Amino acid sequence: MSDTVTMEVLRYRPEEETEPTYESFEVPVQPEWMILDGLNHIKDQLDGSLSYRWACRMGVCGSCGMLVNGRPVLTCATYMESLLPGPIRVEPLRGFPVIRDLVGDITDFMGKLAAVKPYIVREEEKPVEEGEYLQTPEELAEYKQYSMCINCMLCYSACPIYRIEPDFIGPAAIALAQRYNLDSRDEGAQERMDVLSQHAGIWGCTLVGECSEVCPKDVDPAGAIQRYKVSATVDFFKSVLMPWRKE
Amino acid sequence: MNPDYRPYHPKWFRRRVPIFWWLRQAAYVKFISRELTCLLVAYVAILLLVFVAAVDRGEASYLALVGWLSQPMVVAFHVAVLLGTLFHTVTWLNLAPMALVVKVGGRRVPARAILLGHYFAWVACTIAVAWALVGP
Amino acid sequence: MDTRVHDVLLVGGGGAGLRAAIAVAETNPGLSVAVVSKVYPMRSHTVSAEGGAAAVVRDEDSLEAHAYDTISGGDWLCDQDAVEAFVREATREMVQLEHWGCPWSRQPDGRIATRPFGGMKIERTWYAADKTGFHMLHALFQTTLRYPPIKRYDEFFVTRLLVDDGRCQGVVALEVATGKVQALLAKAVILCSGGGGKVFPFTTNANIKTGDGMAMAYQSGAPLKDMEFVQYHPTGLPFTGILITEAARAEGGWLLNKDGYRYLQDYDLGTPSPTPVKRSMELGPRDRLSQAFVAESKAGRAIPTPYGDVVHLDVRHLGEAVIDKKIPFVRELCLKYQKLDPVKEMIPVRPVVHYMMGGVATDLDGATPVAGLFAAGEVACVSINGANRLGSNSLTELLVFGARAGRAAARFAGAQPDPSSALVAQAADEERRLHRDFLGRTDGTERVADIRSEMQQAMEAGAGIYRDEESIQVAATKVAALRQRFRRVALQDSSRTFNTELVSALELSNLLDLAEVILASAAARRESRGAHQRTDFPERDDEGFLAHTMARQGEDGRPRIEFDPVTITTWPPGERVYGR
Amino acid sequence: MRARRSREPILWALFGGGGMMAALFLPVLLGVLLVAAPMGWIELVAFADLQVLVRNPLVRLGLFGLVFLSFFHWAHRFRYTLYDGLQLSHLNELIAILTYGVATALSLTAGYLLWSIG
Ligand SMILES: Cc1cc2nc3c(=O)[nH]c(=O)nc-3n(C[C@H](O)[C@H](O)[C@H](O)COP(=O)(O)OP(=O)(O)OC[C@H]3O[C@@H](n4cnc5c(N)ncnc54)[C@H](O)[C@@H]3O)c2cc1C
Ligand code: SF4
Ligand code: F3S
Ligand code: FES
Repeated sequence: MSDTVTMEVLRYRPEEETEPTYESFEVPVQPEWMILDGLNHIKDQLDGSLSYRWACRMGVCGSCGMLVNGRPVLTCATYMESLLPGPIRVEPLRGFPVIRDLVGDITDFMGKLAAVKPYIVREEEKPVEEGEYLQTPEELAEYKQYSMCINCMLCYSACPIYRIEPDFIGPAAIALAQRYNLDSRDEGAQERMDVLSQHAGIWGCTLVGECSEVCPKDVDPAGAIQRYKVSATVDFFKSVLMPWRKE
Repeated sequence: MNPDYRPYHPKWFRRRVPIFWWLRQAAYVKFISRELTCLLVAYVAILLLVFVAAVDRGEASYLALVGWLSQPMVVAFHVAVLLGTLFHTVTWLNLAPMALVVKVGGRRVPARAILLGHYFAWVACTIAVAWALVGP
Repeated sequence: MDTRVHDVLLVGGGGAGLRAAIAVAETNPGLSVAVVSKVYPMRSHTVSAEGGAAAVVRDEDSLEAHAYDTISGGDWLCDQDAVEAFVREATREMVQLEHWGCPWSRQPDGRIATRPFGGMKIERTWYAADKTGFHMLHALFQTTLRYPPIKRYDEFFVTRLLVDDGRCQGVVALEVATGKVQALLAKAVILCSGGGGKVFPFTTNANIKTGDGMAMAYQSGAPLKDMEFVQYHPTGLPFTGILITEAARAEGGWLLNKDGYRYLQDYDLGTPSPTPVKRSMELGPRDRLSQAFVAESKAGRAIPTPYGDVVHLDVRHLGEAVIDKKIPFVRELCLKYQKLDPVKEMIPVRPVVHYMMGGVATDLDGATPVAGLFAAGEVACVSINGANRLGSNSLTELLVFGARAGRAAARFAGAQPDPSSALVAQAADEERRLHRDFLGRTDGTERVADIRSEMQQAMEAGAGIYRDEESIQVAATKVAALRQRFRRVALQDSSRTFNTELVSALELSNLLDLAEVILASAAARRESRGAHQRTDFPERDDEGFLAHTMARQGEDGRPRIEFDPVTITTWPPGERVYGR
Repeated sequence: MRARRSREPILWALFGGGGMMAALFLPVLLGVLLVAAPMGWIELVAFADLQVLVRNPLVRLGLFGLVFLSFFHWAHRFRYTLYDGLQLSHLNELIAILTYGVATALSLTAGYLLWSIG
């Protein structure tokens, strides 16, 4: 095992440069170290001006997603060892404007999350005093997978469609909509349909499938989108063939 | 100094998507090849119509078509097309379970079972058609 | 100076902050609410909480039992009126969260499922597999999107509170992305900025848990209460400090020393039985378990590793099916971060700094002694946690006291005049300070990372699981020296755009304040109680110290400690008995 | 009243149906009729039987279904490939008219042809 590895880190300092550049650092490798530990080593020991986001360092807060050797990963959950002998190239996630160094602007993503109405919608709310809504473990299992998304945006970074068509609402937001649609407590599927059945909604996806490949939490957004396409289509034909059907 | 920078006003850097983005990564190459099989699908559909028309018109026109079909270049091309349609079939059947949620007795049928079902259907169709064309 | 005005301003978008925001919006939809957070809300540390949240739901359970477990768990340092309010409102809050979509784990008939947790007589911990905090935070965050009056300032770092005329009327915040300093004025401010585990080197806490809110409140004249009580969680992974949730023990995991012996039986924590017994053995309280570890380690019965001694947490006998169903995240974390599979191997664990029982002193409505300033969540100390927090009370605390503070702040704000314009001048001063002390200075020599790590080592050595007069004084001297060195800190980054080094420096300054207060409070409490164990005063002393430490910043900038009485309503101090 | 729906569900259903039909039937038809038989690798049924077969109304109907769906499968996929692969999304409408137009024309021709034989 080599003792050090070269990390080529994308730098972008908007005050000084118009284009990003790459800067190389020699970083020691230890068996326990993740890519994030390497970046922290750079920041603490070599160059305090390197900027990137992180918080939990346990793969659950979703802030440390970056492109490592061209692939979107959580840097706190990717061993340096697995990428030896290097060099290891670290860049900000693709698909988001770069604010500085490894930090991307995610305003667009946050807007898209909100657009799908990701909360329980009901015609009538049950008073809290009457206790919980009953939900069997099977009903819970219906949507559980889609509720595991940590908003890390790796899927957006992997999806070429999002980069080509910035209006595309994107994998995680659609999976989140499905998470609520499939929740037995929710009655908001129709409202979400209005957003999702647009071209920029589900129909923009051509099932590249990379979103599910890179998802660190097995949310399978590609599956969520396909399922949504099926139900939107069935719904459509039902309303055409049986217009009297109550909605 | 970056001449475009003004304090407190973001100067985000946007990367352009290269026009040949689909050549940049193995997964994307596979994706674009899969999408392009649609050309083969249309081509084979047209060819089938030509074939049917030829058979309908009589043995002479049928033999003429067979003659064209058995030229080496044409055969080579069609073998390639065949591989392409097989690629279509495999990629299609592999993705099909993703969208399908089948429930039996309240339990979700595992994706593997659905996948196997699809392949089984493919084999069955192939045998049925071949049997009709070749005879027992 | 860019100035914005709101009615109620929240510092922090974790569980407490978001719950409070919704409470404000529901109490008075006419108020404008703003959530200011240094990270996007769903990155807040509530996301990491694993095991569960406590509230009485089972028929055989009672509010009285929940209160008693909490108070005895807290070694009688809890304010009992606060505990009573807490247990009374806990269930309602948890059901409310269920209505907001939190995917609580269920029983086969569709009702809420519960599991036991350390120090509990009856199982009352609600859970969403072992990602409870994650699901709670996301459910809360997504629910806030329903309320148009809630505005967010994401990635805004609050650098100080604006206090004028004895009343808190807003904050100064740095927009991290652009470096712009803004005055955010408000009629009421609620601090929900979480804990400060980063005072210590080895912690389950995220990088962002730097006690900013505690430090800012302290600088503004609010007292910090019971800061000497720092909870060590007995089971963290070595090196990373990643938490292996108590749920692993609640489901039946065993703690074994190097001889494969369930050593807790030697520490008056009951006798081993194959299945978990509540309030016994592995389900004893965290302080006692962590202390038992230290004794085992001293006696040479722990397993040495490059990252310190460990013991083993063994869940293999639970079997793959139970592990995957009840504690899947434990397996995921072990596989990803420790390269081992708990189905087949034992998990190496050691105690790790986890939670701060102390915080900004508040009343039952989250109000601090500074008018207009409220606090809720880990940053606050309403005193339900006493000397040792019971696992799974904290998530519930966020909801109960987040909601209470939100309602109280909404009522308060409704009756206040608009914030005074004098504050803008204060904010301008703050901007100049940031430039003078950090961005613009050229004569610095010290590095943020060095001071931080020296401070953390000093705290571990001086105020760890066991402390005494001498260790505390050594640490205090060191921290004072570091404070001096911090005056000469140099940033390598002078950019305004997303300057994370500037943020770290500001955080470090807050951490240093916290370290000072923790040490001063620990020195003042000359007894052992709960998580505060003094080898020079090994007994609990109700005569002298059945009281809260209150730390206020003196004229000289150093903490002054006073004692405040503990509120006792129903449960007189007794012996803490576990396993019997 | 629900908001105006896009036409996508119809197009997607046609695309999906075509993809499935093509997946199941095209390899065998292509392989047997257009490659193996002309090369003499396998022997087809007698020509007269073949003619009877293609003139059977049910077979013609099935064939029409197959080619019609295949054309729309092509149209849909090709349309997306054009505007994602070549980033021509601003030409969305034009591309849609061209691709589905061609598919419609081909289908009409196929329908006429299959109708008129026999
Ligand atoms: C690993 C782990 C597991 C846990 N498991 C459990 C459990 O099972 N059960 C349980 O009851 N408790 C558990 N806890 C404890 C519990 O999770 C925390 O006490 C609780 O989540 C704290 O929530 P909070 O809302 O007070 O703060 P946080 O969630 O930490 O949020 C703080 C917020 O304040 C913001 N903020 C901080 N400083 C500033 C600033 N200067 N400017 C602007 N914004 C700022 C942050 O951005 C963040 O949004 C666990 C804790 C940890 C570390
Ligand atoms: S779906 Fe997966 S990859 Fe996408 S944001 Fe969620 S967790 Fe990340
Ligand atoms: S990668 Fe993109 S195209 Fe669809 S399947 Fe995933 S969203
Ligand atoms: S730091 Fe939280 S996911 Fe990596």
